[in-house]
Amino acid sequence: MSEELPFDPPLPPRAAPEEQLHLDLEGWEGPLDLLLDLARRQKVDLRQISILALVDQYLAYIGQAEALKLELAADYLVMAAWLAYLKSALLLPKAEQEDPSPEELALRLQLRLARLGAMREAAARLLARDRVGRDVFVRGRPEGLRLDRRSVWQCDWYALVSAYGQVKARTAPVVHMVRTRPVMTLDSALDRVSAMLGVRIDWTELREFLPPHAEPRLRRSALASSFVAALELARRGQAELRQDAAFGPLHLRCVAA
Amino acid sequence: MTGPDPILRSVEATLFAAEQPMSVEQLSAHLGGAEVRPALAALEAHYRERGIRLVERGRRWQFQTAPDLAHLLRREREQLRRLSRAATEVLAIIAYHEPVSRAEIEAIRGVQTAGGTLDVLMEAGWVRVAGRREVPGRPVIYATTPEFLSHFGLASRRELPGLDELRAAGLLDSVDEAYRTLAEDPADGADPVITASDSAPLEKPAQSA
Amino acid sequence: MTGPDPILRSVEATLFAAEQPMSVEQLSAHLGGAEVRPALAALEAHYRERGIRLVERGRRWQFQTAPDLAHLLRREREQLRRLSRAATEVLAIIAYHEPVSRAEIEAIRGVQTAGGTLDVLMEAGWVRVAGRREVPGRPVIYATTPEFLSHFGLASRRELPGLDELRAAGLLDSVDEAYRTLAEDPADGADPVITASDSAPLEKPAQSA
Repeated sequence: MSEELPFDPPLPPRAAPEEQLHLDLEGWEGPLDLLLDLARRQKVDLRQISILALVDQYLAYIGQAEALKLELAADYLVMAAWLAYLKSALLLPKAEQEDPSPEELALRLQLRLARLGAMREAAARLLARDRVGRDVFVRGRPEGLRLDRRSVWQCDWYALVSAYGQVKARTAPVVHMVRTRPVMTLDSALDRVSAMLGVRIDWTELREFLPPHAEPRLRRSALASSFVAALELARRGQAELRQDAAFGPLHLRCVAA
Repeated sequence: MTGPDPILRSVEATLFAAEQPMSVEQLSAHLGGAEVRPALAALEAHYRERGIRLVERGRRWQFQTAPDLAHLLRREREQLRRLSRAATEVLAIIAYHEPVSRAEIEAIRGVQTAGGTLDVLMEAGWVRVAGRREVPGRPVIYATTPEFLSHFGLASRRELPGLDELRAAGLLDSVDEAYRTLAEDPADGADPVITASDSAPLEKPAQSA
Repeated sequence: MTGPDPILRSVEATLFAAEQPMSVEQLSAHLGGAEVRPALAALEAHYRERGIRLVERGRRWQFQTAPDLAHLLRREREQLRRLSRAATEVLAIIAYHEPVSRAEIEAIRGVQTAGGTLDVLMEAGWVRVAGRREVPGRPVIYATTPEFLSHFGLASRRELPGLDELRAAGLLDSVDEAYRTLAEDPADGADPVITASDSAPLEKPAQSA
């Protein structure tokens, strides 16, 4: 290999001279890109390109850039090692080949290069099209189309009036109405118990004073008011109360005058 | 057809892409000193009947939409939207109590009223500011508009049903009451337990015997 | 001359004033449901030779200046921000392979793609996230936008330069697919035997003439 590179540096170095060697690789988007560039430089139909020649070129190029920045060059060095392996495998007798075969590896590499090359061409052709803002121009000062959304509010009479009803109902002072229900008032219980007690001098259970055929709700009310009536009569000294056991039946009798 | 004259095409494209109207001199300079007046005249005539026009304004030329199509540039799309529950309540309160301040509306509703609610009602054209109340703070007061009456098919506010009518229509039934009706009726057999809250004013008692 | 058809004038004025390209549906909706296709066809023909053109890009229509007049208009205009080579390549890969995941882009390019590259393309409005691929890891997949077609003067993706040839040559298939094809059907390959001295046959290279 001559001391000259067999090709021009693909891109002029963009960095300061002292970094020139380091930054040579920055012209490429990775080792595959560099390989593709080298392949193109063989200036033959890519179909006839020699992978071995390509490997040599790549290794020579990497060898030139001795003072590679490692963090930048790692990918390139990995590729170099792999290519060196590929080259030796390709040169070995077939019998000693491993799986996958070096031929398969080489073919896959070429397929990858072809795909990257295709996209590179496509990108170039895409960028060469008539682009808006470069080759063709849209209107400089369009008036613009304005679409004003106007809300048309909907509400009907019923919704309005019932909303008012709801407000009034919601905020009216809370008045609890007890619906008509069968009750015996204290006054009537007092009259009733006092009248029934008038003649009894034996102890009589409170239950005896309740209306005999009252429906349950009235009966309960009568029990409560009759109990209070009994207490009232006892307070007035007109009756005596007796209960033999806690929660036992309550008895009363009249106090002899 | 042979394409239009190159200068005409250039003038057309330049004015189309220009961000400002251009004078004859500017155009000519832009096109390397070409004589642009004939092209302008031809373009002006060409576009006279079309959707766009080439017009001269203050000695500067520009394309613009044909005046009779100006309405296309600004379209209104009507969007039907139902008034929210809160807005309906506020509207009803204003209708029944007008003129009424925001604080009064809130006192009646029992909840704060978002500012946006009144804005919506004014945007709908149903409520207007009717002045200020001459009390400390001079609060703005609101009233309904003639559009309100016509939208709701009312000859006047007096046609709004009164409280008695609302009650008769069941519209004043509170939620509590409706609930009690539900809760009590099926409990026919259960003995009513008299509690402090329940017992207050007794109605005429049903007496036995 | 009698003036052009009213719908034609309306379409002309609307597209002239629009800030964005408009689809047939948008135009029709803007013009109250009118059938706009005949007008678009007539306008497209009318403007074909003029300084401005009516073009369809990604199913949307817009007026723009004639490409041959670019030299007149380019001056005094700021240059388009230059895309980096990486961004250009990524854009091409997305356009020709869409929808495509980042890993697939990287497989083609042989290098990692900086996150900023995709950001730049998305910020330009040319690339969008098109969902996720239903494979393990559910990678995000990318596709181009109507703005991409519009910017690059493409009526549809089918107009991507060289798309048919690339597809016919298998260059849009993955390396695995391509290798499998070659391995299974060696008779098809032009030069399937790989020798040490001269390596594998490259597929038809994707060279522009």
